[in-house]
Amino acid sequence: MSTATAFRYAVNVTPKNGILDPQGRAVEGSLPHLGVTGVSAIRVGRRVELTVDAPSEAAARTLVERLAGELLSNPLIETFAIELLGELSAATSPAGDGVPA
Amino acid sequence: MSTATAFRYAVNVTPKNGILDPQGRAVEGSLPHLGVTGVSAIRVGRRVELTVDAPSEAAARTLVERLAGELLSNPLIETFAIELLGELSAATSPAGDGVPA
Amino acid sequence: MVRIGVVLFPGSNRDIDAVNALRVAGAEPVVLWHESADLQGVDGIVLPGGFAYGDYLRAGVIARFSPVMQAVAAFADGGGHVLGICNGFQVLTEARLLPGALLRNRSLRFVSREIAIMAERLDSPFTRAIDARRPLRMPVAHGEGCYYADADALDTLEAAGGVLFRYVHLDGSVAGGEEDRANPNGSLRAIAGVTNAAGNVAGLMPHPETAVETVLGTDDGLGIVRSLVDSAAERAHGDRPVVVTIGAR
Amino acid sequence: MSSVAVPPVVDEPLHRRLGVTDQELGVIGTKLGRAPNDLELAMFSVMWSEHCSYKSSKPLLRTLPTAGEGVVAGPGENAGVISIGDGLAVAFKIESHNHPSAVEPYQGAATGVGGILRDIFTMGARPIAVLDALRFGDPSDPHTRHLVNGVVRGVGGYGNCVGVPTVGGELVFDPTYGGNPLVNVMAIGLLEERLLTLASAPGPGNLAVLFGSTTGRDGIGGASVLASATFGADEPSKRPTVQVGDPFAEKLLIEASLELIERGLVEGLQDLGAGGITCATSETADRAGTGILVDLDAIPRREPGMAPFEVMISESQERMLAVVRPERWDDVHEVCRRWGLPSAIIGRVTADGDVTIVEGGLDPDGRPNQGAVELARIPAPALTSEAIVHDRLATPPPRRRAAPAPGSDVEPTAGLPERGMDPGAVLVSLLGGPNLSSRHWVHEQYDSHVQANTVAGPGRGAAVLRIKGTTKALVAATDGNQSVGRVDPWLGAALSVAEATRNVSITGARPLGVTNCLNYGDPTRPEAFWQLQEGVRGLGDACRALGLPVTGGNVSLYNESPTGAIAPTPEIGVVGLLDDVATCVGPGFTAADDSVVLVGSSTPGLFGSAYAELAGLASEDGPPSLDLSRERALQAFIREAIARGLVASAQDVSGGGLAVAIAEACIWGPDAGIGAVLRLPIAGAPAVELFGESPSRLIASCRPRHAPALILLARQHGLPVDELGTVGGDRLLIELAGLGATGAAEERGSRIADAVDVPIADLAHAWWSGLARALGEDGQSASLPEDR
Ligand SMILES: Nc1ncnc2c1ncn2[C@@H]1O[C@H](COP(=O)(O)OP(=O)(O)O)[C@@H](O)[C@H]1O
Ligand SMILES: [Mg+2]
Repeated sequence: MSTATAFRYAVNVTPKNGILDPQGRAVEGSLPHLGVTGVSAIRVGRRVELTVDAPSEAAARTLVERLAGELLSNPLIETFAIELLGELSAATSPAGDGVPA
Repeated sequence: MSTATAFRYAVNVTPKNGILDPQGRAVEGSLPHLGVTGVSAIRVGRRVELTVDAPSEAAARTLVERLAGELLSNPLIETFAIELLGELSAATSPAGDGVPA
Repeated sequence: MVRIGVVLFPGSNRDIDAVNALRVAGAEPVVLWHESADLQGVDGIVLPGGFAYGDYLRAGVIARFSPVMQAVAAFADGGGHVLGICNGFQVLTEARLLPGALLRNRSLRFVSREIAIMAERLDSPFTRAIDARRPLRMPVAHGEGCYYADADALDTLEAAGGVLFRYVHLDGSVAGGEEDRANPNGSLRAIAGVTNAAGNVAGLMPHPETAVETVLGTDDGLGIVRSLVDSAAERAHGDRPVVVTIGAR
Repeated sequence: MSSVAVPPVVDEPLHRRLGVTDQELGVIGTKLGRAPNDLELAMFSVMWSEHCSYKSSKPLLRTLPTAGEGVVAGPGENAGVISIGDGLAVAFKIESHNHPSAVEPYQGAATGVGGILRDIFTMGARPIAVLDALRFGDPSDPHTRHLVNGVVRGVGGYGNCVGVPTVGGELVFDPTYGGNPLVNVMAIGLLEERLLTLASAPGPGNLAVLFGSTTGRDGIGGASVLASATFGADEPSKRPTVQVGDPFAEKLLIEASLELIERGLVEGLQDLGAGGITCATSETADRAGTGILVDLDAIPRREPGMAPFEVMISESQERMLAVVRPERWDDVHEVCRRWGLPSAIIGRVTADGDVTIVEGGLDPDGRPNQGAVELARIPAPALTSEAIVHDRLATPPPRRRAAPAPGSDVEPTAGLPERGMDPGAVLVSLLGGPNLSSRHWVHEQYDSHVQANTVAGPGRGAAVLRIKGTTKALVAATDGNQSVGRVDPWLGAALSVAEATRNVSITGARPLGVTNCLNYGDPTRPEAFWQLQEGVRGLGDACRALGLPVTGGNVSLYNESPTGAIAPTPEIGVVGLLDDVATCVGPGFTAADDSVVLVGSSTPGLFGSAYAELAGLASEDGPPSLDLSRERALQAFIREAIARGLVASAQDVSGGGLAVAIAEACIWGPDAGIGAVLRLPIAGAPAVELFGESPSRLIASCRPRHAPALILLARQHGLPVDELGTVGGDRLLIELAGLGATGAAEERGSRIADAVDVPIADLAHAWWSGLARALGEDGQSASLPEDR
């Protein structure tokens, strides 16, 4: 295990520009019902948070990038951005449900 | 319109701790197929990006908070966090479809 | 004739089924448009299945803010009977007219098939015309039907008699958790339908309104639809409900 | 062998980059009397794509029978329409979305459903059912699993949301589809005949109105590039922008369109599919003999900075073109507004017969403003009815093997079940195989009940939908046979028609008409074109023999991947009418002690059967033979028998042969299934008799007192018939008797071969769990997060 640490990331997945975003459109369409004006350009995407055990941030990021591109997003219609949320002192892998430590 | 400006926000909505997150679990379950180890505590949520026309950041944020609490998340099962992405020089509200300017 | 409103959101799609079922149950269906707060003096209300405003974000959330829902909430506050089916149930929980929330099915897949539910009690406005506590067969068809509330809330709900229907096996035993096919969405405590504290608002995920004619395989849902009709009639006109034996099997 | 698309070279002329050949460019010049400009070239390129113009298949399609009782709209319209009495008519059509689904399975399948639904409600019909016919490669391949998952979710995601039940279809795995899956979707609609609306643009001066979603860059070049080019996974440059479907918008579009029609507010209506605005304007104009002047600036866009050609050929989903009298515009606009749909006047119908595109706006009289610029002008027929037609070369493959393949069993039919091998075990593995097992993993993801019409949904034979307010019901099925079509494309097509119609007839319904989707390879290859030619001939021959019109369909060519072309796959959709839904008969046995009757007889050969595949029989011992007059008699017989109340259940013999048909009738019996005790007289090899797939056979059960009448009726129709035994118990027992009975028992001096003897519970378990196991979905599922 040596110096391995854990890093927590968020992967933000959003519909590509130019790709229809029916969710964003529906949310926008509902705003008048809430009496809200002045809100526009709504895009609805996904946010995936995950913890990676790795010897370095660089190694962790490489893995997250792979996951983001292959599993968490659909490159044909979505783009993603990776955000480092923090470094954890020890690797914590709660069982089962993916509840953050 | 006077000094009105536009602010772009992201609202990150995540399942509350302790709430079952079948999506997170499914992602976690698929990692072995990809030969990936050392990734844990996966939570899958939503990310909504939106542009708000308002005279000040404070006014804009108040509105985003209301939307996040009433519309974009369900407080029974989800929590949210608001992120300011940037300030736009002029309000740009493209027609209809929720496409970012 | 009892007039029962069927709320039409732009993405409602089981409105057709609800209208059909109300006719079979001897009521006059009145379609209520989502943009109007005018309930046209109906005696009871059905929120039908479908995808109210596309059901993006979370099922039912956007519908909660529609003009008609403001009126429905007022109607319910006044003691009027409101039954939400599937998407209608989702709308009622989002509107906080019913407790709990409906999460994505644990399987992460849409589930459409025949299941069985059993009424926990036959003394509610939505179950009174059911002939007996027996498994009722009817379809489910939804992607977000996993009933959830935290453990305390569930205990409170149970204690108050708020659990109206549970998923059961054909022998009447209560379904298990997500591994049990009889529980199609992994609902906690196999809860398929609930009612509010006042007992005048109810919701369920399965589709009694699509199960009212034997030609379509089962008429086990008719008792539920007829219960609503009877309750609404009684409240409106002080009618004693006509006792009808339903579902001649 | 397969034509590989030439990668576009930078300095290649535009027309070639758009997929227009030099020869085609010459013809365009002749039609215009000048060289086309770039916008015009783009418009021609989408309209002269195979998908829009049928430039290879048109001469073949003209040979199909299209006339029939009650046909009110046939090929050429958005969907076929057949009158069913009571002032009602049924509209139906099948269409492919193969290539988009290969690229992006969820959206490809979803937009496939959206597209075919629009074809239905464009005609004034409310969509009441969808069927999806799906073909994939090896189910154990992770890529296949990804495709299956995405496609099934896509079909469900769209159909469930719009509120149209998915009531049937197919899911077939065959290595031939490994590089090129097929996603064919059929939709059915019901309309009041008086509301039938055609896709034409009559009346110069009328408004061209676009409503529904705004226009974006989605699917630009989709029609021309995707549907016409050989598809290779490693050509990202040819990947068009993916079209994303919005089923909620479609639902609004359905309601708004039907309201516009119901209130008589439109003169013509056309959905926007491949070719976008170019296709919709030119087709409607051409059908009416008019022209349309398009005001480019008036088209509502989703994105800034779109070039004129992008606007004109965009395939943004969920849009409709209506032709509206000026005085009705306010009402039309109001209906669209109420359903939350943008609408705009984008042009005028003209008398000049041209599709004309101007930038700079129109004046109130519909003439281009001062200073407006004409960007394109093309005679509407040049884009559509007079589009180029190619005379393709058809050549049969060099050697059609009649003899067994070298090294194979000389007489494979004498092979399994081998002596001592348990035919019951063979039956269990057939039933549990990827192609014959229950499809519930698929159709439980589809809402099959919404609208409260579904008498029989997916899972057990043809779908049955009652028609409210009448005693009638519509019955629908799809079928396609690639395994025989691979060696004999005529027979493959004819067998598909026979099976689809038989599936409808065995419910008691009378088939009304046929729609078809022809999935073939690259028509510029003579062998692939020969397959298409033979397939169309088989389709036509079968429909003529059965007295059925072909009312519409779709052609999908270039179904090739780097590993080769798919086996020819004519996908047949049939709709039938049952006068009294109460007489409807299902495929499962209904009661103990009923008699079981086999009608029809088998022909030699196992080629193309599930059994041959399981046993690894490589030889081509001859596909089954098809006698179309026998098929016609069989279907007439069963309809009459059902109408006379003689039949308790009827199941046709198809995939897996007689043993599988009987096993299904048992599994689908009351409660957890019911057994049967049968004795099968056989003349040929046991494997052929039990598992051969020769057509024109069915299994019926009836009350014992009806058996003599049923048997007599079959004889009157000139059909061979045998009483096999009775329903009952919890096992399926099939003893073999007669000349062909050989096997282990023979050694004991008996003429009875080893019998099939299996508990129904074992059959049911194998059938129930097979598909999930094949797809690796029986354990923890490894699905990606999806948004619905
Ligand atoms: N992809 C699918 N979608 C919906 N229903 C399907 C699908 N595949 C198969 N089914 C249903 O499963 C049943 C069996 O299909 P199939 O084996 O092709 O029938 P058959 O042998 O009668 O032609 C039918 O009821 C069919 O409609
Ligand atoms: Mg069949």
